[in-house]
Amino acid sequence: MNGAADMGGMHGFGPVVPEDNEPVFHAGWEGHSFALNMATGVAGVWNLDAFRFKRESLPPAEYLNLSYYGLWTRTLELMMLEYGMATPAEIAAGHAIAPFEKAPQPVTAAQCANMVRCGSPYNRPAPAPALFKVGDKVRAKNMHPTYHTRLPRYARGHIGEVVRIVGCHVFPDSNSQNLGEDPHWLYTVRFDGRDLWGEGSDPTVRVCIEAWEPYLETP
Amino acid sequence: MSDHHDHHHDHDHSELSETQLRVRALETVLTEKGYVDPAALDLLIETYETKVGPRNGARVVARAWADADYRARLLKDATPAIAELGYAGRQGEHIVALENTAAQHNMVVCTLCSCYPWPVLGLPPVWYKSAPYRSRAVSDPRGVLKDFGVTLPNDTKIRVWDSTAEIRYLVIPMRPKGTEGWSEDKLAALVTRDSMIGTGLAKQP
Amino acid sequence: MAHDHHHDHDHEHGSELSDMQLRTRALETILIEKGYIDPAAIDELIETYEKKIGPRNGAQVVAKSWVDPQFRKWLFEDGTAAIGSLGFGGRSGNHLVALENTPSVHNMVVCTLCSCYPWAVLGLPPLWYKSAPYRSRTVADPRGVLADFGIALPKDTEIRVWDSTAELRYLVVPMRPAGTEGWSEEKLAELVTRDSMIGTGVAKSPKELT
Amino acid sequence: MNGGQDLGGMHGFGPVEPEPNEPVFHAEWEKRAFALTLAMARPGGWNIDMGRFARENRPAGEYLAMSYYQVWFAALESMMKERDLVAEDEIAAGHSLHTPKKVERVLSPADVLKVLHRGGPTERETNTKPAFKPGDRVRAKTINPPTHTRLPRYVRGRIGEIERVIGCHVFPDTNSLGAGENPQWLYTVRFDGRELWGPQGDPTATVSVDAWEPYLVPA
Repeated sequence: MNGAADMGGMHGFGPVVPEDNEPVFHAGWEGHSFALNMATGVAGVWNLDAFRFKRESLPPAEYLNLSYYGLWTRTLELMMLEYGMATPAEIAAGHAIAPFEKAPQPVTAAQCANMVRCGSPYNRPAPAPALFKVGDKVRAKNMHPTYHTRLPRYARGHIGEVVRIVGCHVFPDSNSQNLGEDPHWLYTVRFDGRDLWGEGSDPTVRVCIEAWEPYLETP
Repeated sequence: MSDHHDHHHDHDHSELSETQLRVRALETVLTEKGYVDPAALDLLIETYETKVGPRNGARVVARAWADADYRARLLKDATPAIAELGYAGRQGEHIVALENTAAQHNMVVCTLCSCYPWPVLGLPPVWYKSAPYRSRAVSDPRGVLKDFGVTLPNDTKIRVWDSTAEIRYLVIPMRPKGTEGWSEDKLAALVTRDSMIGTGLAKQP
Repeated sequence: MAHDHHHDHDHEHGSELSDMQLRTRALETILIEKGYIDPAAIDELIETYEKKIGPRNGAQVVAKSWVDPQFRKWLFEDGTAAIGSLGFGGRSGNHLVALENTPSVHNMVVCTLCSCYPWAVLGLPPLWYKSAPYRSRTVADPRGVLADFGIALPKDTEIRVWDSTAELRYLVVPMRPAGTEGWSEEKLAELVTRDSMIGTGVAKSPKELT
Repeated sequence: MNGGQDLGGMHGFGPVEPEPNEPVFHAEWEKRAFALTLAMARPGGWNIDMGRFARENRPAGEYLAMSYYQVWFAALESMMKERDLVAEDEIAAGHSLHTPKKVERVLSPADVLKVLHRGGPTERETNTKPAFKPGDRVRAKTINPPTHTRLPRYVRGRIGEIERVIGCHVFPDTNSLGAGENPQWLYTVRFDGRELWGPQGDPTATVSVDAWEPYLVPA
């Protein structure tokens, strides 16, 4: 979707301001927001792409005015509502309100530690051979889906070069809509900065993105 | 989602009073410094609140419906044709009239700010300046029309005009059936503001 | 203008903190009451990312690549396996790619669409990495972003920006500073800053070690 | 600039919500903010393009969270402060604290209708010839200036057809910076919906923009 999350190339946000000796979390609640999101991820009620889609679907003004973990908490609220894990009344009250069904098995510390150690690989067996090879010129399609996609607006319509075949990976555009993992070949595609930003821009800049095969066409 | 909307509205309200105070402070400073004359401000407000509005555009459309020669002049060069009726000036220096037909429906938007033909339509409504309209009118015009309760035949061509320069567009809606022989005044009553933006149709008799 | 912005930020930050604190606590309470999550799991996760996983992991990888040519070769051929041999991997590190900075090519990593970052080797990302200024400008004006970090590269250095749009995670391997010949891996690792592994910095020079 | 104002094709803002019997202004302060903006243009010495740039030149989250006249008013404040017409301490005090600057001309009630009637025509005489004629296929350039431009992101790189040669008009990209009116030929360019939006585009919809010659190249 063309939402506030798609920030590449936007102007007006000012300089990058690094913080000296930045703590991992800036407040106690941030750590809890982070951990809740990780743990509910382990519970497997939704997938990461669906979570990202919900987050970027927030009205742009809200997305842009929330802090980073504020965005996580807000998204978690919406996901819990959508997936029936809590009611609006419960979220307002800050407690479970009877009657409710208790989950059969809570996410445990051991499961979380295991998730941290093993992660969740995204590569899958390939259903077909890869269409493109390293060195091929490809054009990122001009597409504007209203659903979740990982093809940034700034790359659309531009020609780049395949520099790596990553493998066959879960396709976020489908997975985020709970339509299945629908794995596709994933490529690293390199663009010349001048193609992306115009003639006058820095000639020494190259930008690489990962692009799934359905994002690409032969120019 | 509804709690989110409420939240935002509340937020806006508290900002409003803050803005209200700042506007008053600024007006006082500017008046004290002699940069503005308060009577001129009052006249500006009165002009756009009570004098300039979509009734102007409705008269232009009604004349175009009733007078074939005028219609031809309007579609050829709208600025002087509209000036014949006494409407001209700020935000209407270069007006183009767009004819809606059964085959083609025109809609006007300004994706980049809020450009609008003031002399014929007055100041734009909030929805015209809102992010939902500005974002979707160009990519999903039929969806926007649905927000207004308007459904066009599937084979009607839709033309969206994004006002990126100082050209201002006035849509001439189709004349409703059953209005043969009506006076211009009576016809003008059928011409809504939205029908001249392209988010609506003229009223039926 | 600048003053107004700061005012707004303070205002929002202050009021948002307490609001978010309450809302986060509400969700946690509900999830625990309903039996979805064991409270010990929350503590375990926070401790892991606050204390255990951080840029020292990545620094070990870089230092080893500076002293061990075979490891270096492996690292650039198969980042996931080479880094896994040091015990790092898993969450946000299942598909790792190492990028070699040289005098002619400088690599920088960003996620314009959200905040993808190689947690397994760098821990959680700093605020600036997740901020709108970094996410918007890095792809279009990387030299300007480098200037925000006080870094000016030679005009003819090619800059490669890697936008993490999929589940690949990138680790920049900065250039080894001059004057570190014969140093141990542990000592070398002290030169490797977090920013040098994102590409918004370079490794410290021996002089900077205190 | 690629800022919060460049909204064409963005998702996530929800439906358009027309307000029945909408008043011209929604609060007393809106009237004053509107009239002050119109009345200060002449004494302030800025042009319409500088005004537009002042409105859009802020973080997108700020732009999108403000109401319409809040944006107008914020731009008025910033333009007056930049020109030392008014200082922040004066707005805080609600009174003049410093000596006024000499200004060109204060708008008198007698001039209001004259000024409104005259408006601000942007067409200029030229002895150049337009490079394009109706029917020509043109591509909107890929440009990403951080300064004011009237070429929306959604048409950049896309191919359209010259529909009309409008005339030679003041060029906002330079006029907004105080770098001169620099008049350029202006065209109406029509784009097919699918050319702009890809498979998501409505095949029965076209979009026309008014584009100055420096935005266009032959396709």
